[in-house]
Amino acid sequence: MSQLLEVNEATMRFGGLVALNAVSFSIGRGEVLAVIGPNGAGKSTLFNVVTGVYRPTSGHVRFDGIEITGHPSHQVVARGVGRTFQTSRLFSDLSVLDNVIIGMHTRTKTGVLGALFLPGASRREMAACVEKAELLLKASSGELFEQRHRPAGTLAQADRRRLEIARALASEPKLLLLDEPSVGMDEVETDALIADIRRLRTERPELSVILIEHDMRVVEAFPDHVMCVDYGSKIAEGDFATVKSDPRVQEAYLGKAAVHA
Amino acid sequence: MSTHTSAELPGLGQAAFVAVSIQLLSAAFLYLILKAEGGWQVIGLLALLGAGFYLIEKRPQIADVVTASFSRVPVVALITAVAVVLLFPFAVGNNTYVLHLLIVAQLYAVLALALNFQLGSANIPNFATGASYGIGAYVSALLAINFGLSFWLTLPAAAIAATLFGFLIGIPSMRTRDTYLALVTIAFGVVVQQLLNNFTWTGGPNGLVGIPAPSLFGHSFASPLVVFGWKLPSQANFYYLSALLVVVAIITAHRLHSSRIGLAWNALRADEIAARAQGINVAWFKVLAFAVDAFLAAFAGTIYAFYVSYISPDNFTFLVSVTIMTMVIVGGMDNIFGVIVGAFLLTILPEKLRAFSDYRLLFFGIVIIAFLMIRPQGLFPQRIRSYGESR
Amino acid sequence: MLELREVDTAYGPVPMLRGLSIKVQPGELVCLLGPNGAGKTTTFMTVCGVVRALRGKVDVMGRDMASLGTENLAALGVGLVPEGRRLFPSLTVQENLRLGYDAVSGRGPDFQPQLDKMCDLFPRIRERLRQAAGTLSGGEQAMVALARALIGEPKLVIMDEPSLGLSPKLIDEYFEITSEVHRRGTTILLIEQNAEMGLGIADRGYVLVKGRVAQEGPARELLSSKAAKSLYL
Amino acid sequence: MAELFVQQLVNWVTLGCIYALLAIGFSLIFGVLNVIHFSHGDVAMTSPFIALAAAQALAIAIGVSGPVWLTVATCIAVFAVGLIGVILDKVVIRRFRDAPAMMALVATVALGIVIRELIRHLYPQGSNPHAFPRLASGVALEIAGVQVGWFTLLVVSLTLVLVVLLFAFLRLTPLGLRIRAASEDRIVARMMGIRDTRVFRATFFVASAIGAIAGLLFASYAGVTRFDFGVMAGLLGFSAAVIGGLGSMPGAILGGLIIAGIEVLAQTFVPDGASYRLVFVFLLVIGVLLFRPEGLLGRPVMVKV
Repeated sequence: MSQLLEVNEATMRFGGLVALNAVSFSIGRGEVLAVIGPNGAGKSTLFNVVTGVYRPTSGHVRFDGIEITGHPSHQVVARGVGRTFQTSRLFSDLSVLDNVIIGMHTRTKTGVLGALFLPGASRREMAACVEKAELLLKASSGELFEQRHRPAGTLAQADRRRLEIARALASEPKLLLLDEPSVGMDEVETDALIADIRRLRTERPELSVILIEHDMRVVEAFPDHVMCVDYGSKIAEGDFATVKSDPRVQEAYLGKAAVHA
Repeated sequence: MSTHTSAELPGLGQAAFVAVSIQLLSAAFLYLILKAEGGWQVIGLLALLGAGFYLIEKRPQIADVVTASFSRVPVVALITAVAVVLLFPFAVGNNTYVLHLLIVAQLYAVLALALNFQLGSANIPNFATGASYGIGAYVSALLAINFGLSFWLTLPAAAIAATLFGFLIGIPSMRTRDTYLALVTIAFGVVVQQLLNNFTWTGGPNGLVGIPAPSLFGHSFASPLVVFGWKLPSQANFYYLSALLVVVAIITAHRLHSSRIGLAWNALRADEIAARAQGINVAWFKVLAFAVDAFLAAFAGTIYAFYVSYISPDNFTFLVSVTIMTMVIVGGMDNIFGVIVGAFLLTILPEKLRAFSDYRLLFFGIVIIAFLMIRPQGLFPQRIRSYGESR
Repeated sequence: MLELREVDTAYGPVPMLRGLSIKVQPGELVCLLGPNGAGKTTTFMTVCGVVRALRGKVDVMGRDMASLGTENLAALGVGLVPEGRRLFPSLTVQENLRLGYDAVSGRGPDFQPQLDKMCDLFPRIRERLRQAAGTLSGGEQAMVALARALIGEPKLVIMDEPSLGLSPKLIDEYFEITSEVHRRGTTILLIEQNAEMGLGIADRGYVLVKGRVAQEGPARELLSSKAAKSLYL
Repeated sequence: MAELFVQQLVNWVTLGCIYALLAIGFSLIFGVLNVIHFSHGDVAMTSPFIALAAAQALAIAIGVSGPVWLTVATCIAVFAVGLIGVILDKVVIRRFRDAPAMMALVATVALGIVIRELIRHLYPQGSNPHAFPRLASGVALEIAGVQVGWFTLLVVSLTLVLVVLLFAFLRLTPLGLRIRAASEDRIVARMMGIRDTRVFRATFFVASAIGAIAGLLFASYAGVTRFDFGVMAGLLGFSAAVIGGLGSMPGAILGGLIIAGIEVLAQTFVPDGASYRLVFVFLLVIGVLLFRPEGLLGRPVMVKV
């Protein structure tokens, strides 16, 4: 069976710095892959290579059977890759609802001429977007839905994260990339996040998710497929228990002495 | 930024009353300031305006009630607006100077709305709107003078030419940003203005003279307009024409703003990288903003050329572009109503400050700086989209 | 020498610190540990006065940071090593060090002897003095950043993730120097992700989770308690 | 042919030096504050007026005139313009440091209007052009049959001296070091005990004073000064700074020479080139920015994801 995303020997160099060193991995439909590794290990670079923000120095990215290496981001999104950012990047001066509707950009098609001369069609398109966006928000959290007319910049942290995920889902992705969704959350919020991702998995069994995480509680919740990178290279892969007990992983996180202590 | 609170909806009658009286008051204010002579009258009226804004700032509920009223009785508001615009020249009477001011203000309102697509919606600098305006004016004037083309045919031709120019100056926006992009647009503006100034077929610094007045159904726009026995000066023709253009510009702005195009522009204004991650082709939408800006500006240019029947490169300088930019910033970025108010205010004010004879430009400069320091969000800040909240 | 009491800070609407309290006594080497996103760099920026506390009190060298600007810290004898070194890339190494020296000792006369001292402490720096700091390797930059903080002989040094991006060998070297500086009497607050290295040289430690202290105690205890381990894996 | 060539070379060097001095101010201010001070050209062009006024005042007050006292008057002007720069920074420009680039740009354009209008109103008959004396006259030497005036030598040597002094100031003095540090990383500069306000004050003084010298030379070159010369001086100086790469001193000098070069080339080789010179200059600006958006010697801007 063909995988949804296959990354083959992806290498990314910035000047002399090797941010990614021949990393290969793949993820199938409906799977969750957790990527762990110390700070600066190259995890975010990996996302940027997959989503076309960077063109890898060498290596290939295949998505849904098509080579997408170096395709511009907006085309990658249109093919079905949604993402969130480590530092939440909402459109903070727009309403919550607008944020989600912008997420549907690749699923709508009115152009300038259409907007000007077929206002009815444009209005219907927007109305459909509003309806869909409201459903998405309702599904995400009633609290967020209630705040849908507020500027996104005024939301609390947990709601921001939910909104970012809802916005990514609005593009009807086949693959969702979450970059450290638990940053800045306390325990309660983190639990809610885990619940959110679980719910997402039952609602959309076909959706694949790649998760960059530092909070091991989140990783533990999705333990089947974990990959650890350090210094730009993949150093371990497998289920969480295997990766966790891998001496190289322990070393990467804790240093040599602690592992043998 | 206003957050949405639709707690208490005004009753129909109350809403209609508020909407109608607000519009009549605004029209009266406009009338007074247009008619004002002598500096103290102008200053008094400005103080009144300032007090109004202070009140709205202190009590935001007032603004909420007003907007709620307008959206409650849109038809009543629309009819009042149309009536005010149609009847205004009758109130002004034979004062051609006031009519002239109104025409210029309306053309600037169109220019400001054009620039607003870029500066307001997408936050892309453009110091070349004056050049697009000039290209519109020159293309239509040349076609009319040299080929005898009618005004109504030069209008689309000028728009197409300017749009192509818009695409051209938009291309660098894919690679440059902020300050650097601003300089590219300044450079384009200077190049266009200098070329108009130097080519012989554009009349060089002397410009083009003798642009024929348009006519419609046998009625020449150079002759007085007679309605039900009322005789209005010939300027009234252009007043109604430019008013019509403002309406077209508003509809264009509104339709784009409320479509996915406007949202995409807003998205790349807020965060370009996040916009790209939503599948927005950022480069294309930037170029598009330039093209739409130039397209609308060309219409204003054409009407201007046929109105004054004489154009020269001096009408389309860097300073004109800066003025348009200031109108958008002072009125309120990405707020259609605000931008129009900004255009009217900044067209009429310097004229009225002739009362201070020579000091008006100085005053103008100081007002702009003070404005940017005290109220950088503009008179009417952008609003959150509402999507027919009655549901 | 340094105390945070019940400090809250936020980046815009994102809360970063939630009632954080830590304390560094004169002569101590205190390690503040935590995973990514726990609020380590925010703590550093709050101590420096770059980020203002929304609630609570930040005292550095007996002064309240609420009224003390960042630019006044150095003169009180505080050396700072920000995250990612942040050298001035087009300035030479010597110029970077000069700024660090002037900052703490107010353009005193002893720059040259101090410079020699730093070159003895970090032998790699010596032949790089005239080179633009931006052209150095990551390891060398880390050393210069530390030297820049130390050269004015500050009483308190605050370091934010100095080991980030260094190779294991360099990390060892780096922490050895840090430990040495501490032994000579400098108070140090070391903000680190690397638990073993950080706690290995520290007197006391705090474990920072989600913007507040989850655990604190003598470094040895923390290291053996498995608490640090469970924090990451 | 050789004569023409040398003559144009002389023109190019003279003009290039003046533009370079203007560009340095733009670049310096941008480097430190990250703000485009669009009215820098207008600030610079106040200096001929202040010099004229100072010369007159000297003549009336102590009854002295002549070349020596003209020199004193120009020195007064340079110093005064430096102070004007500091005041403008404090009152207006600094407030736009953290505002969107667009706001700062429009505000300083408006500031330019204010400065020009102030000259017009405060200076007697300010709307009219005023003759400005050559700061040096006479023929200094002859190259290939072309007479090179003392003025050209003055411009070139003054530029060289100023550039050397500026470099020495930035490289060798503690204040220069602080300015360079603050322009690279403001937050860390503060951690190093560097006070923003002092750095800004020094930067504006130096940039405006150098601009003032450029303004004096420009007026002297043209033989005349007018209240609105600042617009073009500003546009050309800004363009030179951007072509060279904002924030880079060698870039500013290079940009000034390139812009002057295009102007001179257009005037020499293109029929009617004198009237098209600005077209060529700004087409070049567009071209450079298209292919090297960060300017010729600027550092590329990395967008962090």
